[in-house]
Amino acid sequence: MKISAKLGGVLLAAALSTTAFHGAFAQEDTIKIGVLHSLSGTMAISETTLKDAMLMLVEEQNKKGGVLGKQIEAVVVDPASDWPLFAEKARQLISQDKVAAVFGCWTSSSRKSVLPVFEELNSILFYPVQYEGEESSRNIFYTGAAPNQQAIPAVDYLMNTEGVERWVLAGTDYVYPQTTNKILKAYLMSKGVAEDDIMINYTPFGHSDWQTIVTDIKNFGSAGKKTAVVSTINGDANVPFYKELANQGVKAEDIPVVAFSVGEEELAGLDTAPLVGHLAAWNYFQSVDSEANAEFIEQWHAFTGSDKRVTNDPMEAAYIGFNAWVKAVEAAGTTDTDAVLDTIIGVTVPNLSGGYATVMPNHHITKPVLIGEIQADGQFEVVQETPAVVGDEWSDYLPDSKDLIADWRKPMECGNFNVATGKCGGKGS
Amino acid sequence: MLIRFVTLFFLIISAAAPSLAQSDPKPFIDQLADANFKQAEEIIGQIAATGDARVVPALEAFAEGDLYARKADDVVFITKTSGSKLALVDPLTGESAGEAAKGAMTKIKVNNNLRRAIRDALGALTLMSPDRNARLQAANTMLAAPSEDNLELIETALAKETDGEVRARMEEARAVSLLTSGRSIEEKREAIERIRNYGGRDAIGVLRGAYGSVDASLQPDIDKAIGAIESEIALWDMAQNVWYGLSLGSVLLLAAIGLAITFGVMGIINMAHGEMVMLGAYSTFVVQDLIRSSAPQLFDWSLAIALPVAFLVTAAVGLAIERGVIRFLYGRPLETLLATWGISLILQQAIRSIFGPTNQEVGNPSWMSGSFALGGMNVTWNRMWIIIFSLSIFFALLVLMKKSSFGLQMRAVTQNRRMASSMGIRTPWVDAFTFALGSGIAGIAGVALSQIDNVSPNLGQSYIIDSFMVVVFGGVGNLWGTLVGAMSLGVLNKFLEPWAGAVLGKILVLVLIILFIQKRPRGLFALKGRAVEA
Amino acid sequence: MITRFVLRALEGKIVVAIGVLLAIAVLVPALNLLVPAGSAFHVPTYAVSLFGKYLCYALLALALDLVWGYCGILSLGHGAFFALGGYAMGMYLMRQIGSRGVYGDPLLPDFMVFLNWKELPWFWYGFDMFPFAMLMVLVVPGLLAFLFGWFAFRSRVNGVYLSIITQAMTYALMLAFFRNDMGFGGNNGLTDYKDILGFSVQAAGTRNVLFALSAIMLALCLLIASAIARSKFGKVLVGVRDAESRVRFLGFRVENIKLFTFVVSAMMAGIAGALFVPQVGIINPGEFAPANSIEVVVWTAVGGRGTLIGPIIGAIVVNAGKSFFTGAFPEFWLYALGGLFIAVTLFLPKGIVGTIQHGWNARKALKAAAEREKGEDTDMMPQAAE
Amino acid sequence: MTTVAETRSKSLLYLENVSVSFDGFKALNALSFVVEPGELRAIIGPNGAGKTTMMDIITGKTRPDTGTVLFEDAIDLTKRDEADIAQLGIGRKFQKPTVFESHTVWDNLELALNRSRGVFATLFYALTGEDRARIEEILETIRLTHRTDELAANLSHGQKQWLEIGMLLAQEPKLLLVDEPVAGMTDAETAETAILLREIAETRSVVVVEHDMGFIRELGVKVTCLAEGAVLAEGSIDFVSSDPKVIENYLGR
Repeated sequence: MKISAKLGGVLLAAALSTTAFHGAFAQEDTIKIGVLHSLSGTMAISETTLKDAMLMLVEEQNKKGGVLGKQIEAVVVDPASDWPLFAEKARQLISQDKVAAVFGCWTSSSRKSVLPVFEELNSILFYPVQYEGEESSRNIFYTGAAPNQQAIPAVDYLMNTEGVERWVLAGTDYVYPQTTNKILKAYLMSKGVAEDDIMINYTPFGHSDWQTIVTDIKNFGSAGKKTAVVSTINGDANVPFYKELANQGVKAEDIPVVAFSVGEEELAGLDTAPLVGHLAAWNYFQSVDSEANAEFIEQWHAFTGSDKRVTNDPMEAAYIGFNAWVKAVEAAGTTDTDAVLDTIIGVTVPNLSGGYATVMPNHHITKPVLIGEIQADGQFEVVQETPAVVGDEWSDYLPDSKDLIADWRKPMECGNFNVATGKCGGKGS
Repeated sequence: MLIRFVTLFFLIISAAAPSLAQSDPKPFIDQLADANFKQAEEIIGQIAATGDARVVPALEAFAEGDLYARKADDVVFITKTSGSKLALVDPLTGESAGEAAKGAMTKIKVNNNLRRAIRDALGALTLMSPDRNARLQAANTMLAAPSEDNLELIETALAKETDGEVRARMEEARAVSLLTSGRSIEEKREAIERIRNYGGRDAIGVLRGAYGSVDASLQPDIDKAIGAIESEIALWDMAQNVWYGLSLGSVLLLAAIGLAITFGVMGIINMAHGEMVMLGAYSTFVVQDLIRSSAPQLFDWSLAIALPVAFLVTAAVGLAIERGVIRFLYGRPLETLLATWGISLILQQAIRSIFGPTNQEVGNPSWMSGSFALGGMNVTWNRMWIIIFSLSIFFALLVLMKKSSFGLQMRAVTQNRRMASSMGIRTPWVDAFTFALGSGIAGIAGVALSQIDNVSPNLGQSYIIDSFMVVVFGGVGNLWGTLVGAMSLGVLNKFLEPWAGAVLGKILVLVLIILFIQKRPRGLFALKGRAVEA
Repeated sequence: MITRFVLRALEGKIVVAIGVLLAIAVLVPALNLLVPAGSAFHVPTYAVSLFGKYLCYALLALALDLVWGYCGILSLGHGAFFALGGYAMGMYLMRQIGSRGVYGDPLLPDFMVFLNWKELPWFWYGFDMFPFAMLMVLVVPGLLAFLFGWFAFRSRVNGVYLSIITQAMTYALMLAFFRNDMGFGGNNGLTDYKDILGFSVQAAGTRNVLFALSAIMLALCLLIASAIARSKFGKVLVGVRDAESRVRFLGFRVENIKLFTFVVSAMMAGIAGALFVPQVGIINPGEFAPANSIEVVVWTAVGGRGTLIGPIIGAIVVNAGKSFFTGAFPEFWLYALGGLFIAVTLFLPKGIVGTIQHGWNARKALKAAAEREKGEDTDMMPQAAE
Repeated sequence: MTTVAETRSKSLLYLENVSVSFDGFKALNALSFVVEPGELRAIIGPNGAGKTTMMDIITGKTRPDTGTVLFEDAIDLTKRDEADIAQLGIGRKFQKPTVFESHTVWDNLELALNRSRGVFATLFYALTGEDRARIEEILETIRLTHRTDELAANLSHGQKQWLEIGMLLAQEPKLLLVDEPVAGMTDAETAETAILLREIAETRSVVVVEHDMGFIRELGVKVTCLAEGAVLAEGSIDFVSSDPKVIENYLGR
């Protein structure tokens, strides 16, 4: 008998606990937003910073009087790098804490896991990380870079400025690198690069023994043609990769490595002196010289209470996303999802590199592409900056998506409109 | 600095060579002030063309990114940061030109291309420097960038050169440049021979590059040379693979050896082992941080200092864990799994709360950085030290276990607790210290691993599984098993990687371990009689 | 014979537990659908899925308890069977999307389209048929368990060695499923499901049905497990756990006994996975992570191994705790969780239920003793029982 | 004087030139040993004489390097594994009493009963009247009727020894190997056990390994003395214990 009572009791407890607690500080006069970043588990290393950045942005906004005259309240939860938990937490934030919008996710897996939740419960997610594209949801705004806002300009730079003819596409074996490399390969070959001048290599997550691969790269590079590495290696594996590069004496002058997932944050774990000249492509660098950025960095250092803490591209993406949301809400005069979805398209807010970011109908934003070289102090020096580029959700270099576009304005309101068939709903057939 | 002036003096004399045009580089240097990358590249060419060796420091500074232009008048200076200001030095004479606020100067940006251009230019300019290393450097640059134009210069230098090694390098440089020049077939044939002798993949690159341009009668020689070099390389690659395997094995050994005690000898399924390694790595970070801030000159000693610190820290934590939790769980190995799992969660989160979740920078001391060539093999110093290090830990531990009285007591207790205690051994303390020892060694391993991997709260997690694999594969409770297990897994992995790829390779290794355990259910070196049972 | 086999299962606690499960199978959906959202008794839809998830975990823990608690095989790879069951279901759900994927490809799931695969890999065939998929939910984990166990038990791998190679198994599978070339969607896994048997997976109705199913399945498996545990076979299992060689010398084929149990348990885990996927809306290689399997062990231990009810309670308590703490103290919940594990191992070595039972038995013994002493005057008994 | 062939054909258990060694150490050295049907045999010998190893070989736990091991002159035991051999009708009692501590006395016996041991047979097994009777009978024999529902864990050392013997009886073996049955028993218990074993021996062959000479005397049966893995002497207790080699090797002066 006892047992059964316990079992029932536990279920009940669970029900209450999850409701009770959040009920606790749900005051009426605040507007709530959700912050959905892993604070534990493998992704905490990258995502915790974004959680702090969001809290800072909220604080700053509240100093300016919040939004719609109400204070903003951030509800922070920890999905613990566990994808199903992301979905659960998203559901909880929306249907229970009644948040107006959610800012979060890092990996594509986490985004894919919450996407159905946001569409079902009709809420808004701002996704601040560069990703493989090939997606456009009515309820998600992609404020990070799409491949055409990062990968392709970087390759162009190497091709034109450094005269690279031979390419190593090295990545962690998951969807973002796979897709990006597919796009890049198609792009390079369209530029007349021979198939055997492209070497593609995949490694497992958190790969830490790079001896063989770095040697392979060196050998591949010793064929007399100018060679470069395009790295889509995922966060954790980068430090050992660069350490191995440095130790095996791969110099940027000989074989430059351009990375899409290595920012100030990752370099913080490295002695960059031997890496000077290796590149990264982002839409923002901490070293960018602009008032907005200076102010932002100052706030950041003040907020974290340490001027060692660096800023990085996803933080800028979060900054843009948050401000865009605030502006849209002000314009709509309400936090109601549909209203905001309407007003936010076309909203333009300053970015941190001295320009402006506009939210496009495909729920991606305009971004300048910056190519930076690693400096001895762990910062990047911008060696090339493009004018703002519109994020291309459906890559033009993948056969199945080149005909697709997304436009969430009325009357089209479609995430996968096929310009060839003139129908909404993918390539059809 | 002195050397540099001597260099200048010497080079002014040598620069009198007729082939080199004479003109004042100063205007060119000042042109850099408002040049974009493309223009800058040309200007560097012109500067080098002056052959005026006084520009060497300027170019070096440019490559370092220390070349600034004064906003007011676009005059270019070599700068050094002195506090908030910049100390200005005349690019040619090297005389001090006062100071300027950072705001008043604009940095002359440099990118990979310019660095490359500068390197080549310097090559040409320092080929006759009295500093042997400078000459060797220059010869290497020329070897890397074959060009007909350098040919005469190299030969002039060769004529003067006395140092054997530099000479050889210059000969090779001459050979590669000669191959693409208009020289006679005989000379080229010698050149091919020389290139073949110095070998290596670059040589193949050069030969292939020249293949089309040379006289048809030479092509057979080139083919022969390439063939010879390739067979040579194949052998060296094999050796290289073994080496990589051993170095991976030594990492596995490091990760596993502490576990070989806490799990292997004591039978505690110690899920917090990885966190001990992590703590070791973080102690290294803390030590280095202190050194950086207080005594930078000691940096090369940081690891030596970190070792005892890491050992003590982790051993202390281990002791606390054993006294606080594990001692209540002897004879219940599965409970130890749960408890230590809980402990590992707590330790991870604790580190996150204290140091933040992001990677911490642990620098490589100079003797741990870079690499050296061993024949056709490239050996990185850090890997070599780690192999040596892991082996020495292993044997030290072996001696401790087999020879010392503590080791004796340890084995006595783990084999027959009750008898040992009845023989007056204070078993609780032996347990405590054994666990502390295991943890401490994990900590030391952390110091070494901090040199090649992330120092982040997840560090431990990435090693725990491999560690268990190694210990079980080697045979629980047998140190030798752990050594052989680690090394063979390492080598196996490295031989699978090239043809299976890193991911598939790892999977195959795991499958092989599973199958192997079927054949030998007690691991490689099965322990007679008592073995850990769960 | 079968009926006796089943009837034997129905012992006090089990009956109650099954009763409770069936009750909530009805009650929770009722409270969700019938009670107006305003009312204090209303169960929000998200909570329904949440409890559904707990129940799946509970079933997984139950499956583990059968091999660990009764047969003494500590599997650190049970997450693998769970995940495989999940993938089988996930593949069915993917095929159901049909041409509603973003690319509108009638046959290929989206991830195949944009990695521009041309045709469906062979192992995806048949998964558009629900019965086949359900069959696979049982067969795939069962088969893996059979092959694995066949070798391992025959060559008498046991103790930590077995535990570690089960871990190796799930780890290898994780790496394999992370590979995009495997054709299971790489690390993104399978997601964005539309409907199951024609009902939208998002619909509250479907969620409630799935919840009810989870509860009923759990009840059913509990029944089976208990029937096994109480049969002579169950006694042999415990024998194997406590004195394997004695069982051998009594003439039992220990390897077959283990194999049977392992396979049954793996299938239960597969069912759990299959019910889990539509409720959480995603399956990805993360489920294979060794850490997950270890957590299952932890739930089981917390609840009390070898008690059948224990693992169920353990799984629910720990996960409810996790849900609560990750929301309430995102920064500190790991301390709480870690602390819980340590506390349980130190203070409740038998787990929650185990400890209660122990107390129960102790009191019975006391009672018996009292009886022997106080021979005839039984009127003392009630007090003694209190 | 009977020929080898005859002894063999009459024998229940027949070992010839059995040798086995564990990394160097010769545990059994060309051991030959015969047990006839219905015989009660005692084996003595110093530690390391190979007594337990011999039992391991008979029960299939260890495989001999060389030599023949025949059961009923037909079945080659070296080819079978423990389960097989147990089902053939060879029961074994360990030195350290091993019973299922978390089961009741009754359940212990029920598990041991010589019934079909397949997975499904046991799954759907139900206690029949005759089985019940059999178990009760055994309980009588091993003097544990009064503790039927007790957990085996709560039995005294001696009682555990008996329970284990009882389990062997339930197995209905043709041959019973008993390893040090009276180790750690009170004198009373020892005497009881002696009687018990003799009772048992009436219906089947029993081989007892024991150190306790007093106990051996009580049994009063043919004794085999092993040393260094081979038979040292064989015969009545008085004959053996007067044998100089035995005194030298085992009893000591």
